[in-house]
Amino acid sequence: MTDITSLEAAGLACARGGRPVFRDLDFRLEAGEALSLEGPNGAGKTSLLRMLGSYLTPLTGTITLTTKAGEQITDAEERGRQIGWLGHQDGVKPQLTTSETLAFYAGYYGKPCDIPKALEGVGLLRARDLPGQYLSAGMKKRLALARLKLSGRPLWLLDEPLAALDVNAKKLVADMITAHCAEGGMVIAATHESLGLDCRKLMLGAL
Amino acid sequence: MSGVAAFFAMGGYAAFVWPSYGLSALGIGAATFVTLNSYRRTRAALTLLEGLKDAKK
Amino acid sequence: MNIFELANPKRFLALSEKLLPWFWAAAVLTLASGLYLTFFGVPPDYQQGTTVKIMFIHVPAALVGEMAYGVMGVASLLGLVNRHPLADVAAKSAAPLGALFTALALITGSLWGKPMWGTYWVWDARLTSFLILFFLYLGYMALWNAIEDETRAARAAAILALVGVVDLPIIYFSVQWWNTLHQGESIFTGKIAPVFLWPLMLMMAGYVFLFGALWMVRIRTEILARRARALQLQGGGL
Amino acid sequence: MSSFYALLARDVRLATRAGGGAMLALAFFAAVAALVPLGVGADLKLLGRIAGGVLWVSAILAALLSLDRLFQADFEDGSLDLMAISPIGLETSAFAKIVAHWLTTGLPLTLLSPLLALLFNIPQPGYVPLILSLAIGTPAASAIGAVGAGLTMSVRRGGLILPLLILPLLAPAVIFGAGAVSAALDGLANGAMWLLSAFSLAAVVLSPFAAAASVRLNLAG
Repeated sequence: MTDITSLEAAGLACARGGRPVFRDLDFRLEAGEALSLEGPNGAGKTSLLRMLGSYLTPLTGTITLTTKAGEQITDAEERGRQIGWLGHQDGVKPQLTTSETLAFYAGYYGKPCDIPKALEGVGLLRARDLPGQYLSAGMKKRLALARLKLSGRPLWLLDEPLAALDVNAKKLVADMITAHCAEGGMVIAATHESLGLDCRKLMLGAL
Repeated sequence: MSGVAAFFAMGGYAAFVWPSYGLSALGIGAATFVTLNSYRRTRAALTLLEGLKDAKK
Repeated sequence: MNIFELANPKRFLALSEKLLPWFWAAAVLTLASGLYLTFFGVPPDYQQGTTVKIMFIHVPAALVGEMAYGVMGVASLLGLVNRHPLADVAAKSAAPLGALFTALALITGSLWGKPMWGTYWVWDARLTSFLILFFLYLGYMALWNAIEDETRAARAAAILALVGVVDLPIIYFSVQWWNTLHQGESIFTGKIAPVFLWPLMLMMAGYVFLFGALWMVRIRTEILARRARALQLQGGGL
Repeated sequence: MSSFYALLARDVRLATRAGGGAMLALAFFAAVAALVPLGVGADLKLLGRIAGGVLWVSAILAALLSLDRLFQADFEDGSLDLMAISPIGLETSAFAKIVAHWLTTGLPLTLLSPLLALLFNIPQPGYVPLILSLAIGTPAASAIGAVGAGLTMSVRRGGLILPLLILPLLAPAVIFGAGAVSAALDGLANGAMWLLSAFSLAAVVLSPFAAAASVRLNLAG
């Protein structure tokens, strides 16, 4: 799973609606490291994540992933395939039950997995046949975490992962991040509150 | 029919030739006026703003 | 640092400053001489009588209507390929003009058809294609103001324009095919008497210069408007 | 390819479940087809002649109804972000969604059309060309419609301007489709069906790229 050894961002700049958000941003992340993006609202945390996620083209600067074989990936679409994305919304369809949603993502990511075990891993086994529309925000986030885990992607990008979560759900997120880093994965999370584990920090909004 | 009247009669098709020229002139005239006018107004607004900006410096 | 100022339009402003007087002069000259020849130099057509005079403003309007869509397509491609904001402005400025000239082509075309066939609207192949072209313009302009964010609207409209440019020849062909199926009357007998050629050429040149001049002025207006907005944004920050 | 079928199956399931667009399109198609004779009058000979055109236009309009939610729903609940980084990428995902949309709207409309053709008393030779032309033509509506859906994805009430963007582009499909039906009725063999197939094939092959591009620009918003 972990064929990405490092992420290198050089000279990144971003502007929204004509106003500069951040510029000349450089940082490097090694396999097994977690990075927490902090800063006031509008500092560009989500914009940076969406740039790393290949959704947003940076105004200037480059983002490079280096594989174990030393190959440099800069193409946005190719980078996208290395990314596990956890956005504000959780990609849960109201009409599909939790196991149907997870089964779809397993098929869609081409990663066959044992659905009940994955649901149990995020504490959703009881709700396996519950349609998405009846899930609470916390349960939807747990389902999204299960989908993130089964995607088997080395670079996790988490946008406000702790929002709408109760205490033990937050602990679940911290455990998952620690486990992912232990397996050589990388995690970058934009968050207002501490992730509950020691990790590097990157302050944005000091423009 | 005097020369002028004959000219305007357009060989009996006046009801079609003149409206088409008239409407074309109207359309092009309006477009030209709107285009030039909005240019003039935008430039005036810009010089005003730039004046404001210099004053602030 | 502002997205719209990044692509420095100063070069275009300087260039258009020099070109505009020539375009206006050329437009006035060619249109004046064309109109003069049309009304005083050209005998009535043996078939259509004096209604042939409408051809001298119908064909140029149709030409510019179609040309403007091509211009929009090229500008959209440039805007998409190298994300050049000036190209987006050029495409956005060309659309209303293209729509206007296409509308004029439709109006003059139907006024020209009335004496021939007694009805204002003849499902003639060319007129039908212009009607569809007019709707393509409406869709393009509607998409522009439906999307608030400027850069996104530009790119969405560019994609629509490109899809339109690819589909347009197919539309023309299918309308032509459809017209032969129903044997619709055709206004244009195809061959234009040589004596008509000169005024027609002059009028076409006149319409093209006119479009060029109006287009450049609209682009300049858009550039200044965006600069004013940028100043207001920064002004707020001071 | 399993990703392709996973997305296709999910979209078909979503469309056929409550709130999906499938039944809506059929009801709309039947309603319009039933309404036209009320407006035009019950002259069966006239109805027979205009049936091809009327059924074709109302089928295309019915297909457009459920198109504006094609990407917007996924955009709003975050699924689109995941599609953009999926193993098969946006282009193939867009193609899967186009096929799913056709299976849940174009195909049912085609199957319903002979029944509605009864209302119009289409002469016997007209039935097969009608079904065939709709079966070949409706994919073009789903394909080019998907481009419109991508373009209007971030627009509130984008469904209002989608038909304006798409209908002019679909003119050739309506011309060749209805043309094929009337050609069969007049006993002409003018290749309308082949022209329709060419147009539809081009639309289905090219649209995923334009749709994916329009989705990508909205994701970067």
